[in-house]
Amino acid sequence: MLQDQKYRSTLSGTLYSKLGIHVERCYQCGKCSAGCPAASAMDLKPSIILRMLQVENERYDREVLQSYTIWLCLSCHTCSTRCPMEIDIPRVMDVLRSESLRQNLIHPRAKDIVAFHVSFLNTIKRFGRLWEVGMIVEYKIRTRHFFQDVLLAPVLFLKGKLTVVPHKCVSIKQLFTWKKQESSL
Amino acid sequence: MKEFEPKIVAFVCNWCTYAGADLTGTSRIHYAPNVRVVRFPCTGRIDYNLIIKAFERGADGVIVSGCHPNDCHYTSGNFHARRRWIVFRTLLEYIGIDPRRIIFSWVSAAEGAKWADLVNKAVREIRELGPAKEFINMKQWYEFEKALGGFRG
Amino acid sequence: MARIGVFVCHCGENIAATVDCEKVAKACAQLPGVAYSIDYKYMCSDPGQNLIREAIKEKNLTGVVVAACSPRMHEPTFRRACAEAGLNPYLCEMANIREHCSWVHPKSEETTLKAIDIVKTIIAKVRKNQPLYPIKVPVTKTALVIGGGIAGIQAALDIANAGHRVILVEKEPSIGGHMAQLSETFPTLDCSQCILTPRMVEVAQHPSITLYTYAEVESLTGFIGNFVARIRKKAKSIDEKLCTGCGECVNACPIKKIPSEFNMGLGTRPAIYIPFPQAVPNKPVIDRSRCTYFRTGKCRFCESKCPTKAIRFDQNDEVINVQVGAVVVATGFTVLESTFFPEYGYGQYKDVVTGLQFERILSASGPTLGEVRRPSDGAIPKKVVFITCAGSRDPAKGIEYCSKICCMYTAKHAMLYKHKVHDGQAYVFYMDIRATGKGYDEFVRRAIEEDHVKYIRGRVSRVYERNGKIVVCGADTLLGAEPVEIEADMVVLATAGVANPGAEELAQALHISYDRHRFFTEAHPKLRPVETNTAGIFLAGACQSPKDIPESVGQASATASKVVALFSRDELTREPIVAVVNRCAPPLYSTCVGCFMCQTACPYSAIEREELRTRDGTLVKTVARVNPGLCQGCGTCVAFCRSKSIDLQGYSNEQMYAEVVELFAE
Amino acid sequence: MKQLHERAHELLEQKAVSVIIGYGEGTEGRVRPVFIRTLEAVRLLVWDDRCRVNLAVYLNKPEIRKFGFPIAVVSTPATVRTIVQLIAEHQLSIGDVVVLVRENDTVRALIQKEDLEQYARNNPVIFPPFVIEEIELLKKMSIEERFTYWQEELAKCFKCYACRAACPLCYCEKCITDVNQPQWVCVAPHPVGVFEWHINRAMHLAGRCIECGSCTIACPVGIPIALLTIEATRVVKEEFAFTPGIDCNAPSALSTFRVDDKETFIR
Amino acid sequence: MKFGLYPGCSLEASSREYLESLRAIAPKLGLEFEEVKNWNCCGASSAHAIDHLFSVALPATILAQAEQQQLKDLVVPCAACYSRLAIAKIELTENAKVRNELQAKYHLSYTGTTNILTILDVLERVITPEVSKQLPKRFTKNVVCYYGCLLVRPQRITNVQRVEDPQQMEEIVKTIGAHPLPWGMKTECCGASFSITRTELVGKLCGRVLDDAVCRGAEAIIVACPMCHSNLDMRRSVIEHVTGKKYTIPVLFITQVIGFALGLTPAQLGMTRHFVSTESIVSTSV
Repeated sequence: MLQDQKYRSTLSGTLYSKLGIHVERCYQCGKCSAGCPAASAMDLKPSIILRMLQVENERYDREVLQSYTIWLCLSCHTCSTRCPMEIDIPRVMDVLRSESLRQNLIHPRAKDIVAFHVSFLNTIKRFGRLWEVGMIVEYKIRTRHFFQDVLLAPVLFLKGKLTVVPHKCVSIKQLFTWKKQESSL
Repeated sequence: MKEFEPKIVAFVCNWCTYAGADLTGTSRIHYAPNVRVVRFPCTGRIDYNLIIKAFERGADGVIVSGCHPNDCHYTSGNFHARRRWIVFRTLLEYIGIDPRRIIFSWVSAAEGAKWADLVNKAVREIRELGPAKEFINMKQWYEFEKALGGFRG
Repeated sequence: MARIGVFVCHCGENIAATVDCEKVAKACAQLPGVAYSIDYKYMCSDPGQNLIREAIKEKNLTGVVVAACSPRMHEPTFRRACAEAGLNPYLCEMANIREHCSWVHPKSEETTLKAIDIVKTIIAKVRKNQPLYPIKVPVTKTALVIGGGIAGIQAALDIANAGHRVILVEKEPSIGGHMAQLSETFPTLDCSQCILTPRMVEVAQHPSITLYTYAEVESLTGFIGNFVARIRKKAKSIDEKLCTGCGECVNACPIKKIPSEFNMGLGTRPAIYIPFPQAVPNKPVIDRSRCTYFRTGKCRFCESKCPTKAIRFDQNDEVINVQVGAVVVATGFTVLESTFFPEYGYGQYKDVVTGLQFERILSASGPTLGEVRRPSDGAIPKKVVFITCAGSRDPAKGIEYCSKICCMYTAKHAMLYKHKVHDGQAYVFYMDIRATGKGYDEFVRRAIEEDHVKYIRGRVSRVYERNGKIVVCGADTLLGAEPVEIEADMVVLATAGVANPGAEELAQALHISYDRHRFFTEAHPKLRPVETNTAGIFLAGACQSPKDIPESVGQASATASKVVALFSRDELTREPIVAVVNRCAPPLYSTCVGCFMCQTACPYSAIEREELRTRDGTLVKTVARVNPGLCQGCGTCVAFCRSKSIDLQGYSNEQMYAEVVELFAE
Repeated sequence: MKQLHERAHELLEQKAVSVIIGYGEGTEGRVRPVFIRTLEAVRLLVWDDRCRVNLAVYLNKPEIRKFGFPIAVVSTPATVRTIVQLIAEHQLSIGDVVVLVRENDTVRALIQKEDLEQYARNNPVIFPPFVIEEIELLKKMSIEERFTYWQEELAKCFKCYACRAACPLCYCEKCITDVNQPQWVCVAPHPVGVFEWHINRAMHLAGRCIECGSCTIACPVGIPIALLTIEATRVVKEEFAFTPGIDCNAPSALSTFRVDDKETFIR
Repeated sequence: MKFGLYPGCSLEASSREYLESLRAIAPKLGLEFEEVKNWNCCGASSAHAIDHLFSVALPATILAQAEQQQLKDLVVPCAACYSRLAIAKIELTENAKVRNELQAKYHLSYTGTTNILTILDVLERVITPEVSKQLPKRFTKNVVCYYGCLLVRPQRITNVQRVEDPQQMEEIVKTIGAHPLPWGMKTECCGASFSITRTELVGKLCGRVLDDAVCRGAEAIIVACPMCHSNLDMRRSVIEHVTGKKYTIPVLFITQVIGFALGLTPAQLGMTRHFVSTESIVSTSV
């Protein structure tokens, strides 16, 4: 009983109750951190994130949600493929990201990555499919990274890789109930 | 009116549950007195006919308990028993007898508290179920035959 | 009519405080068949026991019920007391009114009534008790030791030195096992072969030890003290009596490039070979699967070179049956398959080797004669990375256990490497250092502090080749899991120790149990660590779980003492709590119809088939028979028998039935 | 039929079998079992849609066994399953029985293990519609309703043991009902005795019943007793993935186990 | 052989040569495609980063549509799309909770009848030894096959036999005359979706891949994922900036090299759309 109570309130509890992911299984071998392609850029290495989740206290949970790491995860599944304890770390990262988003604890340096995701999803929302031009324009407005990649664009156009008019498919707007979350950004 | 006090027979194995119940005693954990323990060498030895006999003669509930899986003193008696109970339970249910009257458990030699808990819960649950009405009819026949001096054992 | 004596114990205040013992005794006196009923302060005390002894004689009792503590406590005491008074001890039973009654209920009328109920049921049981007599079985004082590694050698020598005959069976051409492959041993760094080979020679020369190498145990029947083992002696294609072990044939063999098992594939051997120079027996065998003559029918070079004409191409396997009284299983372990580590590149890169291969590289008798040279190009590696837990503690790969020996041998490897390559650098990736033996942790500390082996706490994610270097990608979890990349010349994997490939078949042949990793299971993890569930079969060494040398040797000596204790008696007596299949008058002979459901149910393979024949020898039917030497008395068979043809002495159908029914008797 | 006669003739003539158990013309248009020992008697054999009773039961009878093996049996799929199960239970050996089955309008003689098993596998149990109905009916009932159902049905039983005699897998020489030390099953046909008999029958046939329905056909008062053993077999099949009567070497489902058998009901 | 086809967004835009080359080789290999009607984006690589249910809902819509069209085998050439669809399929068939939630929220029903295939699964079936014998040209180059992440991982989804050293692509390119080299980077990550947001990181990761390929003596890198392709091809300047080295090795889609062996022109295969010139490799092959 006591344990159930505890589980409900912490991140590791959420992970276990919702997805059956047992972060307690992690024995800190560090194989995930060792193989992670993005580890060098992360502030907390994946195994440290798991350690912090294991502690189950508010401070560490908050630190995890505020970390840069969760946004840097590429979902390349190198870690989970090699994890001796079979922990689905990319999935953990997914959960941490949506939780970070919900609590608005996004790492300042990750704002542009979030902006990218939002632009991406907004484009899909609008057109049903990805329209790179639309997405990149929105991304640039959101991040004010106006000059990034500007040199690439004309070449892309020339090579027929960017289309001026979006492809459209019948609206899938009914899927966009996540709007509430978006508004909190 | 006095509350219904169920009669419960516990069929237990010598090595785990009997020893566990011994530990309950050594730890002086009190529990309901409604239970009578019958000691078997192993859960594998427990004949379903004995359970039937207990019910016919007036038991309201039966506890069957032995070693946890993989802990059997005889390596696999409890696994065999478990298979038997899976079938036996389903058949009783099929024939219309409430399977909740038979409580299966694994209680190890170290689980003195679990034994007390198991007995108390069993008493509480069987009390709620009331006397084993399915067998009342049979009990009468048994009384009748005993009056004629026909029953053995 | 039964004449049962009931003896109610107060156990000081332990029972009497909540149960009215006098009332219990009085109530019991009224029950049918009870001839005598009395309560007393301390039944287990000498005067208490005397009370029972005298009552048996005076009242001519045919059964005794002691209402006291748990039978698990004092049943042997009271049964002995009965036996002393001339009553068959199995006519005495205990009613547990202490642990199951007085200690768990408050003082009340109800508690006393429950106590009476408990005694009553046991009285009902005792009414149906039969006198039982201990089972006596003779003992064949020869031990079979399976496996000629260090554990098997030790067990064989200990048993033989105690004056008993030993048959030692080894499946390889030589005894010695893995220990013979090792370079030095931790924590003392003494040379493995130097301490082992004298023992091997002792085995070969011991008058009480019969050694069968290149042989395997095919089956084992019988029971403790009376086993029959079927041993297949594979054809060595050599007349061992004539062979002098000169080695001419080995030199003559044209096939030379067979990977040597002894050198873990790092060296080669011919088709006719002696596995290693110190082999015992030091005589060659022909590997028929590789021999040109056996494959093509032509060659016979070895035969032409043999000065004593000892080559026998026409030799057949020989199967022998031996009678033994006890079996020691010491079949050891093996290291994990190479394909297990795709991310570590084992099998892909020549310079990624296993720990056992590295032992051969370090060994003075190895392919490099003790110089550390890497397999790919023979260069001396300047940077060596050791990876522990390669396979162990890895549930994703199916091995969640710790292989126990790797931490130590890796420290040894790193240390020996540093001793041999002074300017080399050794790195060890580890998760935990498990060095829990005498002098072990000191040994590891020495590797770190004196030999400057770099220990990095973290698991390696990947090993790959880049520009002729082997890149090891790990992380240092003590530095915030910062990724660490080392460009190494050689990588040594401390691969998991796993059960032998044939472990399952052997266990089935011996009727012993094994766990899901195919390690053999001991009878009790704490109190019977070297026994199996089958009486008379014992376990030594790494076939039970990975072990280091001192542990294997200790266990081997333990099995030897068990065997010697067993052999110290001419006859074994066993508790008669065994199952029996009934026999009755013709034409039925037995109510058993031979469905043999009991046979599959029996955990001890104690149920045999018996052909019942009439006096003139015609077969009536085949029925089950319980081998009392094997039966342990669980009674699982009894509950299965549809026709109730099998019964368990001491917990018979009649006894259990009486006990249950008595609960509800008015 | 002609093919059967030819086959039977051949078997007897070559002395390949001592007796052929088959169906013959009975009274009122029904068929009855016949035991053919002579060439002349072969003409008595009939084989048509009426021939459904499981003749394997006679293989256990000492009166038939005394003729000596091999014995030929005219078989339905259920008979084949029975024989496979009897072989698995060591009551018969391969070669003891020549099993005559109909396959695509030809008569085939099955003797070998593989043939028997293959035939048994290819011809699984098919319940007649009324049995399925009854099973469904019971499935829908509450436990109290089921209790009443069985109380009413079993009240009819007067323990004639026709079910036992008809069951090809009840071959014990001394039945549990005949054991009197202790008296496991009360002799009298009152509710106690009846209940004990039927629960024992069901438990004894759990994982062994090949679902031929002979017991129900034999019951003179029309109790659908096969439902009990069918249920027992269903549990065994569902929980332990074991089907009786298809493997000549299968150990009994109840005398084996798996470490991971389901144990949701155990505390 | 007829297959359903889900092209996905990239194949219509930034990696259109992939789809073009696939469509070009299809008739020659007896392949027929029926496109999923009115398809939407699968959500890779953003949806799962933000909302799990949504990340299942998007592919579920596609799968439901495919099922309606009775497409038994659905080819998904984009590795990212493949991964999302395959994950969604597993979620939908194994996780009743998600299934019910989607049913309730979005009225999506999917019974799990569609098989989801990678491009390699398809090519493996059609490029038989007979086909290989009749090729007008052979692509006799030393190549390295680059799988990246999502064609092999997670193993639970892809069921790849040797997740650390897959061989599927190697087997295919061997049949058209190429010599696949063993190398160490075939399943390393290219940086994928960080192409826009963390270009530096992508540069570093791709740099390692290119470096190893060049060191091993490869003349071309073969890929089957639009993200891998665009990172390795389009981001060349960033890569060169990060590593300080210059790389001229071209990156080709597997469909392009097959098309080449089938005798199609570089233009037909969309090779002109590449940032890194494919001229050398095309002109020197026979």
